Amino acid sequence: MPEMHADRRQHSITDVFLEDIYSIPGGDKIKDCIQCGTCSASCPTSYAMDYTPREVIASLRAGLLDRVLKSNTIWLCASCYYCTVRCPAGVKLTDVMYELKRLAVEFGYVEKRAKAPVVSKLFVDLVDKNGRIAEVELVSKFMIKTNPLAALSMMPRAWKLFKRGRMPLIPHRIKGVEELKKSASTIEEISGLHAGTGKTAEEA
Amino acid sequence: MQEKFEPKIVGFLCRWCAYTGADLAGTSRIKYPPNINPIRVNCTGRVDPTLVLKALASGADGVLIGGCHPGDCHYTNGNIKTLRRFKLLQNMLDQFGIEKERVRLEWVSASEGERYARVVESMTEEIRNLGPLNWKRKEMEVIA
Amino acid sequence: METTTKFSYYPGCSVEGMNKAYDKSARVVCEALGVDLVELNDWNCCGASAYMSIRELRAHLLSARNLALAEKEKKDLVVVCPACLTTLTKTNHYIAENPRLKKTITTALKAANLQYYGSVKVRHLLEVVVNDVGENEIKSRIKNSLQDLKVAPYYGCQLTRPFGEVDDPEFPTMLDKLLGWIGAKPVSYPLKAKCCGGMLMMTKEDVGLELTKNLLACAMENGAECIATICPLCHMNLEAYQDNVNKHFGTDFHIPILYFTQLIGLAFGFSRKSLGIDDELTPSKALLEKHLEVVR
Amino acid sequence: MPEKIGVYVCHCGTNIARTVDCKSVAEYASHLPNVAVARDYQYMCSDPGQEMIKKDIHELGLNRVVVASCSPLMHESTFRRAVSSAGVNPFLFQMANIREQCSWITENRELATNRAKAIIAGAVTRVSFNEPLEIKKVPVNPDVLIVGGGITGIEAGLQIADSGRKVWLVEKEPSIGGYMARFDKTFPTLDCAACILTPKMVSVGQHENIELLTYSDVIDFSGYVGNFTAKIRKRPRYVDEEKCNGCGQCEQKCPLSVPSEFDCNLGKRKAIYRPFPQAVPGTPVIDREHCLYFTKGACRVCEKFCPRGAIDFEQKERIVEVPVGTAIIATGFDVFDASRVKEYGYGRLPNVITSLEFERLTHASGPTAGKILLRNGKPPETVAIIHCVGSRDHNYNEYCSRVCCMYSLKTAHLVHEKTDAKVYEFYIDMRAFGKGYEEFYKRLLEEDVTFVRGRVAEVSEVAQNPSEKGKLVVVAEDTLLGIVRRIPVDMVILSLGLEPRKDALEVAHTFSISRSRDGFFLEKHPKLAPVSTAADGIFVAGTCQGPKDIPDSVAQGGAAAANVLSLIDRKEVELEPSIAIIDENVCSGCKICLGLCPYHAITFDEEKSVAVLTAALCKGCGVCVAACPSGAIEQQNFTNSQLLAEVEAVSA
Repeated sequence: MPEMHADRRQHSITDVFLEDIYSIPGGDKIKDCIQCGTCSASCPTSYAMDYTPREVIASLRAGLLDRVLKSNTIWLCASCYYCTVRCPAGVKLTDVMYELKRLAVEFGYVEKRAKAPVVSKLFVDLVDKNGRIAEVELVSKFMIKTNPLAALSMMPRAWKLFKRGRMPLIPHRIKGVEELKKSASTIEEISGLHAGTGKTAEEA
Repeated sequence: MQEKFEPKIVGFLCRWCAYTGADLAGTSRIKYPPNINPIRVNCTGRVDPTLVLKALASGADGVLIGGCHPGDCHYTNGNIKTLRRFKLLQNMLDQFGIEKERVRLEWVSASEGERYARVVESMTEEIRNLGPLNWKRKEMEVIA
Repeated sequence: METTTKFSYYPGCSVEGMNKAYDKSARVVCEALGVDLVELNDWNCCGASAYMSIRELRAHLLSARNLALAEKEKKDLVVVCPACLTTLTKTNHYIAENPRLKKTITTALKAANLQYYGSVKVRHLLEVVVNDVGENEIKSRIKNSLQDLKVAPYYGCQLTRPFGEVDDPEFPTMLDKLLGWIGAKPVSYPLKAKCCGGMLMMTKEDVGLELTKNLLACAMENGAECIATICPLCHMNLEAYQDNVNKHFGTDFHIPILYFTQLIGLAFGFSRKSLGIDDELTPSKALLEKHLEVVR
Repeated sequence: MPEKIGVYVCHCGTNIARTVDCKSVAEYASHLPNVAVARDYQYMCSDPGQEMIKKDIHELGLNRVVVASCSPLMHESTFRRAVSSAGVNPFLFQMANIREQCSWITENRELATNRAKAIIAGAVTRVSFNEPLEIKKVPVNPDVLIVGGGITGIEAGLQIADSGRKVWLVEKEPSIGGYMARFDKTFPTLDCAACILTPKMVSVGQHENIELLTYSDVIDFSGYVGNFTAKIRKRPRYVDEEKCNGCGQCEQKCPLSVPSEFDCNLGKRKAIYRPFPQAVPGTPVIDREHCLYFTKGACRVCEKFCPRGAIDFEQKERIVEVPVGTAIIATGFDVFDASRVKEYGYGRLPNVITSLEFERLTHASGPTAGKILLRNGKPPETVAIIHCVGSRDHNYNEYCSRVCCMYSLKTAHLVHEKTDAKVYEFYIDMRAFGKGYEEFYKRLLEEDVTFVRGRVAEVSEVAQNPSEKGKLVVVAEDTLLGIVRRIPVDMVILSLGLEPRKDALEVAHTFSISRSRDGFFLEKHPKLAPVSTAADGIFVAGTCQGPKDIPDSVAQGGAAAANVLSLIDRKEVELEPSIAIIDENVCSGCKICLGLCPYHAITFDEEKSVAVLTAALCKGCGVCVAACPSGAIEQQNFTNSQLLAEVEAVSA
């Protein structure tokens, strides 16, 4: 496959997707899909998906990746890996879902208040800031961003957890956080402006 | 522009496994670098070190010995005898100052066309990186 | 005979935060078993699924930093969170299989004066306890057998999937075995390795509740009195969301959820407090008093 | 006589000419030493091509020939014959492979052309050193060994025996019949398997030209085409086959019942038993592992009741050595072990059964006398049939097992016919390629079987609603609708794929044949020599070569028989002349070669203190040649001078 242009937007979303997915070990197995539906029927959440996991690959083949990136399908994947272990063609479908999530964010396919992307982005920010994640901080910021009113309904459980010492409020920051940032910026340099960094459209 | 170095590899292939596997690669139209000159023998057991050294002394940059997988030899265990001899051969090459990557012993079954192609491909690349072997010293001519 | 096996220990963010009891009980039990857990100095987030969903290379970097730190210690790296297990193992595999990825990560680590050669083995504590410590050692320390307490072993997803290196990805048996050793009666139920919903409980609550409800119902129908967990996230969903499940589906679940380390600790005679059992939202005291000789 | 070499470069249509510049290659060859003529031509293997060589031999006085074309495995013998008919010894011919290992492997015309030149230079240089050789002919032993008494081995055996040749038929089990004897009906005609098989079995048992060795296996096979020796181990039956008349008294009286392997352990048999009533031979065997006399030291009831005194507890294993000229391997297949697919619940969920178990259930003489019943003895109201279990799956076997689609249809038909059950069939792709198969599929569509296109993800016992309570829930995506369906059923039948026999590797070693990547035995050519192997005189037939149905297995059995008979009728075979020769004037008597020869072809003459070769035993591996420190051993047609010349030329 020819090298990708530094600006991935020069390419079709299908090409960008394939470039990324083939770079995962065993990623090219996606070509072997026989559309048997084992993934869909193994998936605990496919019942709630706009498109079943099998239809994700069918859409890709039909040049209709757009509709998948806009759909709720990718954000319903809970990473249980049933599809991956059972797939008779060896397609690493969970990795495919991760890749689609990244592309959806990178290419601006997600709505601003869509919960799953928001929590993922928050997660990344907090980890980048501290080197670790503090769940309490994550959850509270998430609630404020998505649905401040619903936060109230969480209060009873939060209070119970707090009483039991399960709500540590001060996040831990690792000592090597600055070093880690250096490593991270090295990665950004190597991989180019957008490639695989997951910078969102706005950020870029 | 400097011309790309095309390594010359001599392949001693046993007729039952590696040669048939190499044929299968062709029949299946699997592509690999055309840098290998196959020489068919009945069994890798026939390949004595003189033949390998002769190839290197005559201008080959590498030698591939291709036989059946252990346990699959048509002549019971000729390939195992080759394996033992191969270790000695490697020591010999070492003494001559020849990189041991230039001579490979590989097991390729009659059904492993793809594998044969990949072996030749990786070997060609490896030798391309090593560069040409200019090894025509006097003592060598004596041995071969 | 007193032997100790040393491991590097990676608690993971979740255990450091809302699931301290897991960490606490793991340390107590390991000490008793002569398994020396040395916490990995300055470890960072493993780059778990939420991170991986946004940034691929940097998720691998996060994992690789931990692996590089662990490599210096020259010991196997033990985790208690299966998600950390999968994330770290995945990076291990992918670096080994993809030279380009390896080069990128190596260069990035170098910027932080780190190096990773790929030699660290990542293991889940359950597997260490079952395979390295073993039946005899565990049985010999039992002071307070669980006396036929009916426990549903819950494996969740990522202990065995996708890699399947430690147990069967469909029907694992490791925890069943362990529960038997400490006197409990492992409940056989078909959903033991199914998904609890994971992070969906935050982002898509109705789906998360559905999956968790199915698990609770199936364990109960098969006679479970409590559920043993090996994952902080599963634990959270099964335990802290039982109320929500009941509200959402009109059910009436009150089933205690205990970490496998807490159950071992109880069998070894440790107090509930020292194992963090007091922190739970669904009380287990009454149940434990029914089965254990001494409940402290 | 000065060497006059003719070089012929074949275009092979465009197969070679597309990437190799044949004209310039011929031009290059014409300047090589001793080359008298070099030509290129469209198809060298065609009659005009061969005629061209013959004409040049006559007119130009060529005494050596090189043809640069395809692999020697394809046409070496063709050209050897051609030069021979023009009076040149066939071993003064050398083939250069510029197709399989040159023109087909690259798109780079320049590199391919250069490579072809080097290969031809090697062959031209070598051919100067070639020596005329005489091909030795040896008589073919007309007796034939057939390994495996399934339908394939039976067919081959009867064909050969009917021609008046002697057949040694070796079967591992107590009876011949193989898997077909366990089937109820056969697709697509639905004729009863036993009705068409048992007459053939009886013929085998009674045939004067067939020596049937059941409960036996081949433990060693040595020699060469036309003259093999098979060493056969005959396990003790503890019943004298000569005396026994198959009355069955012993079976009736035996007090011990154990699960019947023939019935997939669904039914019982006795410790002395015939696997099924029509077994051939009709002599029972005593199962040593269970028999009370062998395990506890007392009983011998069978002995007491046998009217012929045929029971013989003292019987011992016998080794029979049989000289044969040819062999047919027809060892068949194993079914896939369904318990490996844990999510389908076989072995855990009682009403999940295999297709083979179904065959026994529906068989009139099976454990339920042909009734299709659940474990609780009730007939099922809904049945699911799952295709491709263990096939088309990178976790198990990548290949398609070829028979499952059709036998699944047959299963559906039988369920339909014998019960009122609603039948669901879950398939990935419906493969109905044989004669009458598509019509059979259509028939099943008309019989109202519900076909769901989707591979089943799991069979679950967890009910999510009242209609699923107490049922097996089959979960699959209906891929034509894009929705996941949960279908509650009473019985699940897993359509098992076919696998190589567990001992296939051992058998391959015994007979020096190869296996393909999937583990089945490797044929010489997938299209043009489907029942031959790389080992002359040894043939493969039926499912040991790859999954196939009964018609194809029978066809292959017949094909193998024809191959064998053709060999026998030739009366003689030519031996590979590339054997070793020892120059006793040079031999130093170091004995290194003695230990290396795998065929004990080299002995030591103590008097002369030299090694001596028995030519008939030598197979021409050349191991001794490479090892001889004094260079006293040469290999005909692979002499040191031939190989060194070729090496030097291709390396230059």
